[in-house]
Amino acid sequence: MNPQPLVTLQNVGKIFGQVTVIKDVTVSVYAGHVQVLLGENGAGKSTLIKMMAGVYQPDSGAIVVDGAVVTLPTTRAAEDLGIATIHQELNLVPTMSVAENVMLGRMPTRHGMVDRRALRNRARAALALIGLDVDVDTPVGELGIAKQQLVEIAKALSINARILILDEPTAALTRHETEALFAVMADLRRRGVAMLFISHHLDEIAEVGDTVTVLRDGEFVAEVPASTPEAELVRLMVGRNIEDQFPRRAPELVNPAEILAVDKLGASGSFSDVSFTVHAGEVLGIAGLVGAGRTELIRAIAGVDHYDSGTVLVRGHRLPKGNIPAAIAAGIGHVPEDRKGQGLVLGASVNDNLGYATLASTARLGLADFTGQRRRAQAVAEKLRIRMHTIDQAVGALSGGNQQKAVFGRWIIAASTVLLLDEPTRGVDVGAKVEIYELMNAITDAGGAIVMVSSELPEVLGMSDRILVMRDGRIAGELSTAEATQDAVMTLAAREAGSTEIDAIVDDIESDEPISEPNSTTIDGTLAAVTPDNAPTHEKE
Amino acid sequence: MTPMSTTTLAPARRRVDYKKFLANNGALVGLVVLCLALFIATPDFLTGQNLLNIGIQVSTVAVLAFGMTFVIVAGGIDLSVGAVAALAAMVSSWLFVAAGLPGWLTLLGGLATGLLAGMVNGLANAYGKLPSFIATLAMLSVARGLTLVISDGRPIKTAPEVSFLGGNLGPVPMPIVVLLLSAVVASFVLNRTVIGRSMYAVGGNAEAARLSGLPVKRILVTVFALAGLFAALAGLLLAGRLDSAQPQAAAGYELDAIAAVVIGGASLSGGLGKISGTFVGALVLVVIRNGLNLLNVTSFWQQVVIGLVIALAVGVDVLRRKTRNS
Amino acid sequence: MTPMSTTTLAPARRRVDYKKFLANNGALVGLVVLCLALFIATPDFLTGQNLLNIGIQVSTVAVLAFGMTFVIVAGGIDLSVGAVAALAAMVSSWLFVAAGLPGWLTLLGGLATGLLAGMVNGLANAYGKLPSFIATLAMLSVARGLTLVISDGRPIKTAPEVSFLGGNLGPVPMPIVVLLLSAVVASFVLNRTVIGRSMYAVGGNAEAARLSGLPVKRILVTVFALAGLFAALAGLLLAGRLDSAQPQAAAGYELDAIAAVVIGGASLSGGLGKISGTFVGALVLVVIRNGLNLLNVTSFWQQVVIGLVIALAVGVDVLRRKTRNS
Amino acid sequence: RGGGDSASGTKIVLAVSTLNNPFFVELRDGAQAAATAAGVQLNIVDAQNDSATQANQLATAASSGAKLVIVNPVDSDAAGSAVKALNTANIPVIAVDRTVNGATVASLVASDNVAGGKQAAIELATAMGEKGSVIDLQGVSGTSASRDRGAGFEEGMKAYPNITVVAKQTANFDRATALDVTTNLLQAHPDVTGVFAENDEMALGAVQALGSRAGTDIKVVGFDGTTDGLAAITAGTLAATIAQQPAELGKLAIELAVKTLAGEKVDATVPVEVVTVTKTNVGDFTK
Ligand SMILES: Nc1ncnc2c1ncn2[C@@H]1O[C@H](COP(=O)(O)OP(=O)(O)OP(=O)(O)O)[C@@H](O)[C@H]1O
Ligand SMILES: Nc1ncnc2c1ncn2[C@@H]1O[C@H](COP(=O)(O)OP(=O)(O)OP(=O)(O)O)[C@@H](O)[C@H]1O
Ligand SMILES: [Mg+2]
Ligand SMILES: [Mg+2]
Repeated sequence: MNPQPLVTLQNVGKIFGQVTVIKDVTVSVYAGHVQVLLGENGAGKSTLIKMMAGVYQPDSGAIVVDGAVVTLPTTRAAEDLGIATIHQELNLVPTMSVAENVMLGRMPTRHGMVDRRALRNRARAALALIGLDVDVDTPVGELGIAKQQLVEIAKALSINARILILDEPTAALTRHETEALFAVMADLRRRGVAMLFISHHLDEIAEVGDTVTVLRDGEFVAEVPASTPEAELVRLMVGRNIEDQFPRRAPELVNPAEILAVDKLGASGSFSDVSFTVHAGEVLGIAGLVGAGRTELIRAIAGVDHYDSGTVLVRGHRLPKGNIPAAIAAGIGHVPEDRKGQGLVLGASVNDNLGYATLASTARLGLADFTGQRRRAQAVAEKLRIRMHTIDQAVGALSGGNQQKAVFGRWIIAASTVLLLDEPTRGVDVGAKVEIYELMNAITDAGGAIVMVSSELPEVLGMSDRILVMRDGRIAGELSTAEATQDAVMTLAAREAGSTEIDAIVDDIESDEPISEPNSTTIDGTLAAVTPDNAPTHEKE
Repeated sequence: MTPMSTTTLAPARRRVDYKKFLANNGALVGLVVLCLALFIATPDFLTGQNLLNIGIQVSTVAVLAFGMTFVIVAGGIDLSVGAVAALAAMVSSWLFVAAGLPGWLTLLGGLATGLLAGMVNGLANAYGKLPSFIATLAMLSVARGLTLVISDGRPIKTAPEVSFLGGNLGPVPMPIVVLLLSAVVASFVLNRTVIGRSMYAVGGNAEAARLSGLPVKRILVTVFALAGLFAALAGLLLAGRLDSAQPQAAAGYELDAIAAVVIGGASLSGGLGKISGTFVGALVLVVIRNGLNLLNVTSFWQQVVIGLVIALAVGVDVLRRKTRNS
Repeated sequence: MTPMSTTTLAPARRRVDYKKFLANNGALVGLVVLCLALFIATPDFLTGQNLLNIGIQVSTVAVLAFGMTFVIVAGGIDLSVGAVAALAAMVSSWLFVAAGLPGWLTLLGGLATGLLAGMVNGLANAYGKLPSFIATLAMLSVARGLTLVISDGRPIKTAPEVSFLGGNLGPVPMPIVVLLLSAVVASFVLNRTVIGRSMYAVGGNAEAARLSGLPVKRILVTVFALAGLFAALAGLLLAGRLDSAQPQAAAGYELDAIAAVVIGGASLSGGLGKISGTFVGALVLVVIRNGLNLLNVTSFWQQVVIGLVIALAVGVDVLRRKTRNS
Repeated sequence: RGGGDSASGTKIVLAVSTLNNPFFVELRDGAQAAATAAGVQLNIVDAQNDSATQANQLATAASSGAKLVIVNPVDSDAAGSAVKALNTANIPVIAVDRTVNGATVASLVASDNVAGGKQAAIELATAMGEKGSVIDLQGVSGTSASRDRGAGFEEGMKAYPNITVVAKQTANFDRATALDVTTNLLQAHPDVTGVFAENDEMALGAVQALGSRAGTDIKVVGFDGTTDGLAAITAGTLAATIAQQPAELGKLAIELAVKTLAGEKVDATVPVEVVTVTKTNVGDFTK
């Protein structure tokens, strides 16, 4: 590789309040080279790259661009040096169109006016790069997490930068979309663009990376080639060996009770005729392409959305439609897909966020049980190894993965026995994943039942006792662990259709009218039902 | 793939336009219903003259509300518009009577006053980091006070150039001309200019705007400055109609202006709002009052009815949108 | 992990408490500075009698603002508190004079009126999906109108039980007693009860609150109902002090109440706010006015000064927090 | 009681209901002039038409060492308890323009609004030739000024069976509002021949709305006799106004105050005549 790095963070350090988050780390990116940052949740990856992106200024050390020391007071300053960033947390304006979001801050103008044609064309070009086919006039808020992530990526790509920073771009993507992204990265690499790539999917590292910089607790641990075996990488980042990435232990129960029974469940526009049962001690995995309607199904069972037909029974007792408290009382715990929008009150403390589900149930005479809550929260935080300064810290200041753990912890405290998990380990590091999996084991050991929606096939295959595959809102088939393989699942998920057509279908799904519209067809409600804004329309008291 | 996408684009477009339509028009349905009801209730409502009157009467609030739309789209609120309107008009009249400046200069003086007051709001909010509610509440008090100080609590005659704004241009009342012009300008700024689009970004997600390299602070200052400028224009319109600047002019109009914007479909949490919607919102407010006068509803009951109608007008809109507002 | 967390806990705690302290106290620093300035400026400020006056004078706005705090914490806004206060007092007086009910019953009647009006606000917002700004603006107009209808525009004598609220309990003025009691109740509700804690969740992220099983809609109704109840109490206090319910009582007080809450460190975007902060905010507003009267600043300049002082009081707080507010 | 001694000379507090209305501005000026002449320190506080604010200001006055308080109540009943407090603090009180109910005042300097309303009715009726239809522009709903003048006008109109009051609408004592309301009412009642406005500001708004019809086929009568009002009478657009001589009110109030402080006896009520100002006698009022 050529000797002169485009950018070097030279012995940089970062301190928030009194807490050192990055200590004396050096990392360089080279033209045509993909540098991978690896580390546990809270290791400091995002903080590090934010210094390169002009979001934070290092408290010590220097930023060297093309051999010259520079300061990056603003993101604009970084952009001017050809540094583009895809941040971990989506930074889009929900009320603005896809096109405007892609070109935000760089709107093309003709004599002082916004040149709308140029705006649309450039946006379309950028979207084409990653093969995202949506109407560029669609307000971004109406797109799904997956699509939003792709828009975010397109936004960064449209700045043809020399240095591209990608902070967990694949967390919200399914395999198919990830491959599209990697194709683009490979192309950029050929064109000599330097890239800094962050991901918790170890398999992706060897695929796109050249060298890996490993961080732990904000300190540099090692720099190794991307070809390093995963086990070794894990050891480096976690500091210990992780024998089994998917430590599923199904308890041996003699004719286990039927805990959750879903019968002929249907919601017009989302899913239809969905029936399945989950027994004590069982983990049921639900796989499917993005847009298959898994989230809607989960939300309907959890009482978040209303459904049109069918019944949901927990331990034989029928749950009322669209009644979350009743579902929770019956032992259901729901980890939603979008932790920022639906999972957490970012401004509130970790303690409060962990306690919301049990706020009422633990109260005496309407008085909140503070000491008890604190104790429970502390215990769970320890158990999940949530990395924080204090339990009273705003949950929004936690690293992405640790935020996800906080959502999970809420249901541990609520002692939920039926967990509905939608993308439960999105953005969670390997070590934490294993901890979450162990929690799932503990719950099933205790006779609980789990339904897990995941777009990460290895996870589905590794942690499920049974796998349902959904397609277009219907159950396409069921696989036992024995017969379940990537191929088996994919063929079911996308039978009689090549993945591109499936994608087209998904686009159709997402860009069609909301469910609230009378003339909605069977699948066009998918997005509507999932979009937070539209959710309440489903509960017509 | 291609055939697929083409087929899928059609419905997509449909949805977008439909949403646009509603966003654009806010409580339009409510307004239409209201007008229909009045048309049935009294023959005096749907007369050319009365429509002209409504046009004139809506001008002040509407122009104030156009400026307010910028602020609310950008995620702020401006309580000072009424007071700034009064101050601008008073300064203009003072420049004419006391300082004896030529009329057109006093007009500019008034506008400049509004622009300045608005900029102060913006600086206090963007750089002084005061919540816009506080910054503009303070300005409300200061501007009203200064108006009283300048005028010693008495009305002051306006310059003929200002009075002209309240007069007629041939058959057409000037306030209506000014109203339409400023509507065009405002929606042009909001829809077609970079600064206008940036307002949506700042209001919709300030952090994203910042990370995208938008000069958030400068945008905020511009936003409030524009609101001040429109307020000044509204103040001069009002003074022109009365041939005199009143110390208490436009008192409490800020609530009307904000209401017009919100009735027009904007959200106080920012990122949403259209000039056309705001216009509809302002019309709703003025048409109610006009109608109640025509029906000679006693002033006590008037307030009750006004409240109910506002709720209904927006209710209709909400029903149609079926979206959550909290 | 464990060592790390322990080592980091100490400083972390310190930082948090510090933050808490500021959040708790809003513009306290500003208030202290203000009082110091007045103490130096005039010997009449720091006299027992004047402090009592301030206590009495702050009671109405503060009680209104306590109720407003619930609403703003939950992410809403309530423009109707002033009008509801007037309506509640008027209903109470009407029950006494016209319906001839026993005084204590008229007191309850007044409180019930406020509670009811607040519930209507809440239902319109939570179930009718009207933006709280519109729902409560409508209520403002309706309540004021009804007040005039009931009273036919005339003040009505209050029941002795109500007047007692405005009178003295031995040496202590009742308004101060009521003020302190309601402060205790309000902060108890907000800090210790389930409903209170839920308000922060709903204001912080309504969707997340809902998915965690919190009954968001019922919470919102309760929030506005509480605001209405406190408004009614404030209205009765005011009527008690004047021995009569005024048709125009508390007109425009909603702005003062909101200002007090925001000066107290709350954010109009919800999820933030403390009763203690609100109390400080209300005091800032009242102390300024009291001081300016003592200093005999002419009423025109008073408004100018009030505006500046409000900006400064909050500015000091912002400076200390060094956090962005937009 | 708080720091009274600190006051320089004799300190008198004048609590006005509002200074946003030229009428009270002139009242203040009259008082100020008289005070300077008499060499007493006059502190003026403005309640901005809010009874509670006024109660606060009266309480504050007591603690700021005022020797006497002149109050222009926002509302006669509302001022009661606050003035009672001054009574117990034996600080003499003089009421201006409106009386104080439920408390003792050394003297009341006032011009009777009800009587004024009657006079307005008579003047308007004669101007209209004792027949036709009238619009009544009311002040801020629920204020005593609006109540009394309205009542007086109604009372007065009883004497003219051929005159009908076709519309009563509030214009909040505000010129701009009066302009809009009158414009609207003219749509419903194009044939009105008279307008009574409960203050000059509204009367002038009506005149604006009537344009060339003002003073010709539609007669307008106002109330207060403000500078602008009188000017309109000279111009002939305003038929008449009921002048209360606010400056006179203020002046007398101060003179009575000085007497009271000197321990002299003062009359319980000192009436200031409300004068019907028309084109004929307007000269005596425009200085
Ligand atoms: N603004 C902030 N204020 C205080 N602490 C912060 C802030 N941002 C990050 N931190 C802390 O810095 C540490 C590193 O955060 P960072 O987001 O860089 O981790 P990460 O490596 O990106 O984790 P993840 O893989 O979950 O994204 C975390 O402990 C986090 O709590
Ligand atoms: N919170 C959300 N708001 C809006 N759209 C969403 C949301 N979550 C998912 N979507 C999108 O809606 C489409 C269908 O929704 P749904 O999530 O039910 O399908 P899915 O199979 O669960 O896809 P995913 O794997 O993304 O959850 C998907 O493309 C998804 O990206
Ligand atoms: Mg990160
Ligand atoms: Mg999903």
